[in-house]
Amino acid sequence: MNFIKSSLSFTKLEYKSLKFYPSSFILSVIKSFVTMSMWLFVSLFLKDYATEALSNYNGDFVSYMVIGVVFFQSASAILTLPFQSLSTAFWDKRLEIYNSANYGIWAFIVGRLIWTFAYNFIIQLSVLLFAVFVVGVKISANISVISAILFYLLFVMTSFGIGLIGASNFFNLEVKQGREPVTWMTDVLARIFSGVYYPIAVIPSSVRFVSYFVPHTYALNGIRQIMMNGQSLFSNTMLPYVSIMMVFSIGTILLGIKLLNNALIKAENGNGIGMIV
Amino acid sequence: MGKLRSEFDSLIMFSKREYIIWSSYRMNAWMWVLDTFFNTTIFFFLSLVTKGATIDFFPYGTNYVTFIVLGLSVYYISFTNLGDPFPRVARIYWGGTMDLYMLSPLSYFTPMMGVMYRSVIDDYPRVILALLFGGVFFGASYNFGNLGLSMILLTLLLISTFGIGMISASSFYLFNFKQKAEPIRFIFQDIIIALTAGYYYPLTVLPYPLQVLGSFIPHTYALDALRRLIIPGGNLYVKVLPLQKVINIQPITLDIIILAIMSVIALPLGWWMYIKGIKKARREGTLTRWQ
Amino acid sequence: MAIENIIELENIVKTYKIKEGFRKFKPFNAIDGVSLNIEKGEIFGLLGTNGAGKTTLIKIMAGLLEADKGSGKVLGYDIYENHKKIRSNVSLVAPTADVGTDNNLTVKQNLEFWAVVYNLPKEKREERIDYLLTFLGLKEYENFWPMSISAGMRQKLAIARSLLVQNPILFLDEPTVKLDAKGAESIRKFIKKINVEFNTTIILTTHYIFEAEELCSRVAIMNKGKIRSCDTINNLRNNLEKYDSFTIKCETLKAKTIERLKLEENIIECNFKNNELKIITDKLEKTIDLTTRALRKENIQIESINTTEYSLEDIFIKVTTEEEKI
Amino acid sequence: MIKKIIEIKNINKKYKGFDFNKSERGVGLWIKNIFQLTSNKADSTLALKDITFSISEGEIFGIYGSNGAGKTTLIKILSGLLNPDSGSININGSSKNYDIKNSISYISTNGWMGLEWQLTVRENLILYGDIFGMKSKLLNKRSDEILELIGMSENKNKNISQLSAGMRQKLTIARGLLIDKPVMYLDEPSVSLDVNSARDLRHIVKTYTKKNNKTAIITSHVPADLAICNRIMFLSKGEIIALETKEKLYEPYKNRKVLDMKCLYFKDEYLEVIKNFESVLTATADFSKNSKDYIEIKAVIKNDKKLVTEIMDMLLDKNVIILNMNVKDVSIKEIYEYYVVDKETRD
Repeated sequence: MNFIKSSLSFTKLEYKSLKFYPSSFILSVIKSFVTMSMWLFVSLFLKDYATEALSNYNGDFVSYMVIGVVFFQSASAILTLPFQSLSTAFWDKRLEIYNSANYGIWAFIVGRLIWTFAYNFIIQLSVLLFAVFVVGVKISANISVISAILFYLLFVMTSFGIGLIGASNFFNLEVKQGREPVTWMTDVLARIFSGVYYPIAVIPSSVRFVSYFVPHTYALNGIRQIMMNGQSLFSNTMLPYVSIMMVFSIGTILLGIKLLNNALIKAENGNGIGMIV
Repeated sequence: MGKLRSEFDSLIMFSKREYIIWSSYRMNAWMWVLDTFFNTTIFFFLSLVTKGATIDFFPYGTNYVTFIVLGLSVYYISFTNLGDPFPRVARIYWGGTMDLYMLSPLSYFTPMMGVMYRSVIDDYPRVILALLFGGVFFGASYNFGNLGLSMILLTLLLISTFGIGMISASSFYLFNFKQKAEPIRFIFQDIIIALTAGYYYPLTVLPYPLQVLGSFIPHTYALDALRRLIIPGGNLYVKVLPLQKVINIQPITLDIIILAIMSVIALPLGWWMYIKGIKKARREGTLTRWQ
Repeated sequence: MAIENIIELENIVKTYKIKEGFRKFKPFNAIDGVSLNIEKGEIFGLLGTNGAGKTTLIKIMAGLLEADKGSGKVLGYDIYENHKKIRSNVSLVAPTADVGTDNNLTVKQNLEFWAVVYNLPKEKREERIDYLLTFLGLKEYENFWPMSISAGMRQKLAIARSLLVQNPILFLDEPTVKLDAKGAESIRKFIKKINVEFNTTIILTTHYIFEAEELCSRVAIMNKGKIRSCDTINNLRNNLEKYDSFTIKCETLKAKTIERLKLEENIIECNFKNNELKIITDKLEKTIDLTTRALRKENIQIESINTTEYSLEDIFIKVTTEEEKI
Repeated sequence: MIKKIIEIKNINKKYKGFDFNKSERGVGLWIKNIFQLTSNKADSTLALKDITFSISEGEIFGIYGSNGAGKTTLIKILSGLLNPDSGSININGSSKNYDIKNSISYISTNGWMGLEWQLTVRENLILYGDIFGMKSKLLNKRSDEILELIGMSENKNKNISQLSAGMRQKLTIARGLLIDKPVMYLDEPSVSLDVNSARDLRHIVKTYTKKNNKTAIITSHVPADLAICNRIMFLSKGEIIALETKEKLYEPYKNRKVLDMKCLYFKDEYLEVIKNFESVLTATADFSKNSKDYIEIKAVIKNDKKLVTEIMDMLLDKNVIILNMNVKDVSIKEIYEYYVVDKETRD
């Protein structure tokens, strides 16, 4: 109970800093619009050639691309969150202060998660709506919103879990700044193999197997099933995706919590959470 | 004369320092090699959606990978020259070294160019890497027939982009943008250029208004000319850019002229604004962070 | 020959705009009519509470900040026209200097870097750096990373950097803040040494009073952007009271000794109660000598002599509180 | 019988992969990549060695030591931010990390001091209270009280960025007082404060602890901070070299005094004469004082009145004018140095 309260107070803090720089919000909104439209143009450029490759997405490369990009963007923001939070707090010499309260750091991370989630959800949703209603990107007429959101949540949870695993390296590998291997690798693999920008069918079969180890593959596929083919969460086509994402999300989150906790304890036994000098 | 010499010496020293620092981040060095590789990979795979059907995006030949590789190269260059000055000035300022540089006999620009070496070391080699990866792994093919012309284009691009970069950097003091985001750079790099530079697609895909907007940035012309020259089967005569349609001379010549004009305007303007900015800061006491 | 003033400021005024919410500014007089002359080769102290305007004044003197009103010359250069000349001829160690040293370069590499930036002739660099490293006792640490040497050392490194070029003026903004007693002491030692060795004019700000007392030939006490008083420490003391007074502690004293003392022309007042002989005089040296001798002649055990000296702290508090009263 | 609130037994702590005296790139501070890490595993610094002591409730406990003596490390261990390699901690009747964190408030005053620059003074306090799960009603009431106490209530709606360094530091202290825990640690409380505010701060701490029967632990370089402590611990190179009440600490210098003189017309050869008195242990004269027209003489002497008189007569014969002459006790800095030397001679 107290934990929720304190994490919410961190959420509030994020909100406050937003009020400090209202511009930053606008900028990030514009940015995500730009990114989306950039890829939109790519797909527009290639769509005439891509109909065959996209036959089982009824040939619409544009909506394939847009949906992929939008959801991938929102997920990758969550992915890097935990490490980012630790890093910033560490260099501001705040991390140790937070840690002087029980579960202080966890409250900090969760608080920021809540914020980032809401923040991204709004932005990416508006981007999607823009794409659909203004640009005229085709999506299925009867999307079950519940299923979409539920599935999206699974996706977010998975990303967060991987993020936590990555954050544990802040102490395990002592990566205090720059890019953190795990999350970076996940991001790269997702970009290449999970079919964000193109169906995995086009990937040469010799390397295609990688796709099956990247959660994003299933997530994005599932999302597209929902958005483009109007599948509901409980239909048979969705069953494999849902179950796999279930496993992924729960697995990564549990593992992440475990690892980060151990890392924190390791740090406390070793050189401490904050700076030595 | 001796003055210039000393400025030059310190530039060399800066590059030395930045190199030492850069090389001490071995991990990052690896990461950026991989990064370049992966970037090219993505677009290679993307080019596969055509299932072998040859893309013919007139007048830039038929090799999409080459098309992309050139796009990436220009992207990397502009990322440094245009995107970097502002954050570097910000870094000097927040790092508290600004006052120290100000108290040295150096000119205003030397330190600012000096600290940019980090990203120069970081990004310029990527251009070669991109070309290399493209050629070796992904079947990009280049036509270095008139290398001289391409080099001229490249230099013009470097100058003009850096000019715009300086303009954005000067806003740090001139308009007192002390935060991460800075409108000029943002509008240029993150909106206009990102959309209309056409790193990944020919300008012709865009709706006409955007094409017009695109004709205000150097990238458009550089990319247009470079692609015509380097991509095999590139056509040198057909006009595609809005301006090319208006003014009736050979496209590449036009591109070069425009780039030259942009360089001549942007760079001096940038430097002038930067000096103005520092003068203003001296008056208002926002020159150094240390209070 | 007359001592030349290396810095001359004539009622300098500097007003900042403090942001008061969106597009609302309120003026704040950081420096409010400061006139100041600093002689060549002295160690000059600027004292004041937090936010008294010490740093702003230093910035103006160093040419990093342009004054709004008033005139001034530093090293004979006008602070408005020739600020570039001034800037390249003064050295400065700011509290942020520690940030200025790059943590990715070793101590030596740092100095080498700055040597070039400060445009030291190639052939001189090596020896100069070596000399400074030994001078500040950093020689054995020359290949260390700044992060792995103590804060005191890092401060020394910053000072070393500022000494690379032998500029006539050295500004030190709170040189010993955040150092432990030992570190601070050694820094102070070096400040003196620098002043003697290179005959550099040193201007330092501090709020450790004893520090100013130990180092400075003259101090200016600042408060709310004004210089309250500026003089040698002794004169500051003397200004507090016209007469000096001293007390001598001793067991007993014959009545007639006191009487005899009272007759002395320089002794304004003289009384003896609970083993303390308190004498107020207008000629301290003479009287104190005379009295001690007199007492010793009568073989009186003197336990302690105390000339009431006003410590800088007293002056400081007095000055600032007076300011509040007004 | 006073309750022992802190009991520490044989604590040892090493910093792994970190060495002040090794030319490593700030190892353990920002190790850049995995390759480097392995190379740093080897070396380690001893931070604390076999620390044993206990603090009773309501005490103000001072820790004095030079940089790198292990003060901060000790504080961190006492706050459950760092676990010792060996030894036992017991704070407020528990040795579990969880309970320890619940029974202390850790006030660090370095860097940004963990203040949130986006927030106003008051909001900072509120946030901090929330982190520690205080009830909102209590929190609001208390934060106003505290702001009142440290005299910052008039600028409670200022932003942190508008505060002076001293103010910020006061605020961190306030934050420490806010979450009202039985023990509070003050790490360098008056480091960047000017004379007046430092004095106020000391007063606040003193009265507050007394009134609410809190225990305070102060690490400091500033002797004045330690003056308010009941007991003082001397740390050097991670070891306790002395832990006593102020009086007891002076024990070894009980029969020693410092003779302190300010003289005019003093010549350095006289110093030799002074040194030759048999009950003078050491004597120094400071001729370097360019700020003063008189010369200071310091001498550590055995405690006998005759000696002082003798010296005086000698100087008077030589026409030296003695402006000041005092026989003082020894100051904490000298004491500390004495103990350090003493320790070194012992081993």
